[in-house]
Amino acid sequence: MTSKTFDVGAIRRQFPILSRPINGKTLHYLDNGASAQTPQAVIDAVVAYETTSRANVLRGVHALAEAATELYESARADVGRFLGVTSPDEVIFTGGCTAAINLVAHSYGQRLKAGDEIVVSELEHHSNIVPWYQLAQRVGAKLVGLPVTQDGRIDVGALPKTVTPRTRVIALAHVSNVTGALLDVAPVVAAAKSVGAVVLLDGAQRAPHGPIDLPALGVDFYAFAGHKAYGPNGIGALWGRRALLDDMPPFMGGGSMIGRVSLEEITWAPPPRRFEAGTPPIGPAIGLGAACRWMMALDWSAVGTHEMGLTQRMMDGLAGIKGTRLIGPAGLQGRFPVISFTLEGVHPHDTAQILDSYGVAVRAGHHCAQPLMDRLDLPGTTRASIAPYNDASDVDALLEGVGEALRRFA
Amino acid sequence: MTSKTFDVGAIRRQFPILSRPINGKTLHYLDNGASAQTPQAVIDAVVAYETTSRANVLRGVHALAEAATELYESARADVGRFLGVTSPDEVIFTGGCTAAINLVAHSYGQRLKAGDEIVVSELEHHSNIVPWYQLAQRVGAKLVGLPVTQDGRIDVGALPKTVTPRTRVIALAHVSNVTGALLDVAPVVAAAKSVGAVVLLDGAQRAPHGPIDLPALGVDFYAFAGHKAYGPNGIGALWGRRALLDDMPPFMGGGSMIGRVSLEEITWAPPPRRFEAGTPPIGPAIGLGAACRWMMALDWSAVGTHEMGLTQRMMDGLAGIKGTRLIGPAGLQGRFPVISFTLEGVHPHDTAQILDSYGVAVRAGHHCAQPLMDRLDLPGTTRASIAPYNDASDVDALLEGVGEALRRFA
Amino acid sequence: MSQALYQDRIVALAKSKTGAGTLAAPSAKAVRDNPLCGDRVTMEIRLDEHGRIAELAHKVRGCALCEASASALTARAVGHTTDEVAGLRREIDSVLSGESQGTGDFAAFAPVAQHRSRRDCVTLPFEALRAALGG
Amino acid sequence: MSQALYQDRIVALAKSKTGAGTLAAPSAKAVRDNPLCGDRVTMEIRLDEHGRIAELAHKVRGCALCEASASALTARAVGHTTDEVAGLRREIDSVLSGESQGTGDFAAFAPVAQHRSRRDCVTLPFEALRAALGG
Ligand SMILES: Cc1ncc(COP(=O)(O)O)c(C=O)c1O
Ligand SMILES: Cc1ncc(COP(=O)(O)O)c(C=O)c1O
Repeated sequence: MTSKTFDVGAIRRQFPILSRPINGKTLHYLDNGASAQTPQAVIDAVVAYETTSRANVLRGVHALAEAATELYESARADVGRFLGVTSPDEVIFTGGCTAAINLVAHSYGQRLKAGDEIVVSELEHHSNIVPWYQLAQRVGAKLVGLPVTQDGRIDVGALPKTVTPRTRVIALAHVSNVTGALLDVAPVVAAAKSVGAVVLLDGAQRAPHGPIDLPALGVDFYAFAGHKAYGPNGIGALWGRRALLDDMPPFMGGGSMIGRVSLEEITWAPPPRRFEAGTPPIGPAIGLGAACRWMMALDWSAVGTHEMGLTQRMMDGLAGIKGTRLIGPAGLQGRFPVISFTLEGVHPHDTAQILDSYGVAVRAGHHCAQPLMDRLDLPGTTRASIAPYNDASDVDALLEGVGEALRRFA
Repeated sequence: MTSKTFDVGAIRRQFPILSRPINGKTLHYLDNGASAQTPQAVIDAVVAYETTSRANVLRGVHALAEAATELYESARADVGRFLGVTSPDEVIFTGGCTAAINLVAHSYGQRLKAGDEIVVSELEHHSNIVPWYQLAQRVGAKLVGLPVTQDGRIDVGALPKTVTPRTRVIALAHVSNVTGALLDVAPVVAAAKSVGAVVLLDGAQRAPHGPIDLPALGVDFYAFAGHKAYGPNGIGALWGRRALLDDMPPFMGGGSMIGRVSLEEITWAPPPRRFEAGTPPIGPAIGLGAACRWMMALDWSAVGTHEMGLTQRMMDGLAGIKGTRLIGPAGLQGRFPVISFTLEGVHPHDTAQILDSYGVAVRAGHHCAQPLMDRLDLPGTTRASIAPYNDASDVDALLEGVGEALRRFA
Repeated sequence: MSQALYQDRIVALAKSKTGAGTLAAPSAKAVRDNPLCGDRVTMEIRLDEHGRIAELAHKVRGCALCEASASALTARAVGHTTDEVAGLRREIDSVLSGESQGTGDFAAFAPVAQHRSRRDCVTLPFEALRAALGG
Repeated sequence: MSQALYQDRIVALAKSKTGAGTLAAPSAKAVRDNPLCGDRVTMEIRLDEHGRIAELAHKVRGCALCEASASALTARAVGHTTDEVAGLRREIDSVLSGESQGTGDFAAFAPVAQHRSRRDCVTLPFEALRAALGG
């Protein structure tokens, strides 16, 4: 599994967990969509902060506080570069992707009024449904679902009849965490522009597959999670268009996000600080910066070829086993390496449990996408999700386990 | 600086940062109130998770997901033990102390109505003011300030005239981050009970000084931050009384906190999951669990003697330098080792900057407590805050720097 | 580990589908979901004049552990009172926590004690039955 | 490092309090806060008929760097137009970013380039003056 510019062995050696037997078995980690593994470079960046520069940021003048602030702000710049944006001040550190979406729903959401409409799709992760549902309940707005095609894509053809003059926000997954389908963003942005709505993309499943060119996408908000993009837990990032952020009220209140505080009146700091209440997740942010640098150092055209080659191998292998059914796009076009499937007569949890006995880690169930399961009338799926460090042996172990699950249960 | 059961050298050796020169100088870290340093045991716990058990929690059946879930839930149990509570399900992991207080203000806060009153004190950290101010604005409630005495204590004597039948929440610092004063909790709880209000304690500055007996305090909510209690950044904990949590609506929306999700109707999971939307800060939570275990292993009566001995040494030393003024309680009674002072004719930032040149890290400014600065009519203070690993050389270096600052500027 | 988890007894219990179906005239019915995995158990019961479970039927949308549990529970619950069913719940809890080996078919679930995340799969039918009994 | 930061020139500038006070008849006034540290600068100016700063007075509640900056700015701003004051701002910014050494008293601030957290202390009086000039 070596190509000219891509050496999977060299990548694997950077991830300490991959060389350890788990329960005595070689680990075949195909649960990257839930949480990716983290390279030594990220661990080192966080440990270096903890052991040489640990201090609170922004408010201190001593040497450690200066060093911590530099590291924290340069992590912000790294995330900005990863997203292709020029102004790091448009990057807000949050506790995760979920927290980032909640921030927009609470803050930008204060503009919404009764009767306004919020468009999500039927394939969204709960993190991109529940905050909007809660907002709709708070202000009396309406949550509208953009349909999903039979092969698990957001049906952008339905935009004209879904988006109305009352639409204020369109919030969609850039890449589906169940089917791997990539959103066709341009028609979404066009539809939003035509009615003056803003577009938020949930990039949780897109970010782990390389740098993003946000200016080219033309969206208004972009959210992603650190732990799915080879960074630590407890960190995510929200990018927002400057002009929007400037006008938005804060979400959480606390230290650092204020101008002046008295019990009678409080004024707010400018973005990004306005949205980072309290001590931020400094170590995790530094780790996310290191993860972005790690990703930016890869040759993503080679990585993409590698990841999609494994995807093809898995899809072909599954197609060759009677009783399997692929959920999601059939080919490699417009999709990322997230592969959902079902086995006839075998519950997804049982599949995952059998795979575990082969050292294969996958996810099974509704993947926090119950509306999609309802739409496709499935109790759940088994999902394999691929990262740069996966190799053919991971795919083959999965195929072997799938065969055994069918033999045992079906 | 060794006592029978307490060996500061042994403690110091557990903190890697303390043995490294910072900018070529020995580090005298007295900025613990802003962020404490972290022992090797905490770093090791997080690195072990990252390199042997990293996976998403709660939703997976594979070996790593099981291991991660065990670690995460046992961290919750550790935090519960640290707080003296028997049910870990009452412990909610949050992004920090600020996030914990915001959670209560948003979730419990939904019960409040126009005209209701929220009592905070004049010495609160902004994190325990701004969320309540925002809540008051949302629902038309009133923010009421409990006064502060000249020596920097919350004036519990003023409770009878501050707490009224409209009071719904009393939110106070357990220990002041500016003056170190310990709150006399019993009269607060009694006053709250008499009108059916709930009491939230902001324990950010109390938690770093050892285990807490929440049942004895009788409060309803307790919040603290991981990074100030020798744990990682990006984590905090909220404890809430079970009966209250059961009735509270969620704060943020996302994965794991739901029952069933459709675009038309969403139901919620029971606590604590209802309040932990999305992937939680798993690694940081595991680190906080380790920090709580680390604290629980110390002999806190010996640590307290040590910390307060250093406090006395610093107060005596400052009293011996002309031009210094102590802000806060004069003695050691009812206080923790947080010492604020001013130097005549020297701005606190200049003091802190000069101290930095002696390797002494302190904080200067308003300490996110602007209402207290206004109340005491100060532009800010210089604050030294002590942890178990501090020793007499730290205090003496500070005193030397204070002398130099006065010589240079006054 | 999973091979041990899915002993032949579990697979056989799941495939037996003891009690699967619906009742013509149930006296009570309850549905219980496991939100983490999306599993769902529907439990219908008919009580006799002494308050004993005369008939029981379940519909399981769930994994083999959940199906096996529903089968095992059916076999043991029919003919029993609410109190006796509570005793069955205590027995399965002690099996799942590793405190006891369990009697009869319940013994098949002993390996689940090693898989914390799967315990709820086994208890879901018990939850649904308790709810149907008005607990 | 801090010894270098607080060169004698900085301390002398701060102590000089050039321009400290208030004006009898200001044509404009502005207050600017640094929310991170709580520093506050109040700037009063009187413009002459050509739009030049005829008189300038400031009140600084801040650190030595802020006081020194207010003194240095007063000395250089009086007699100048809004455009010329903008030029002073560009000069101090280039000193604080380490790109230039600065001329006159501004050179005293060169060591601040090594202390990112203190840069706002120096620019606060500039912000207040810009605000007073209607920027
Ligand atoms: C008393 C007090 N409350 C709340 C906080 C906020 O904690 P954090 O910033 O970690 O959320 C702090 C520390 O900054 C504090 O000292
Ligand atoms: C598409 C998608 N959106 C949002 C999320 C939420 O991310 P997090 O749980 O890290 O906040 C996830 C992952 O769980 C996801 O896959």
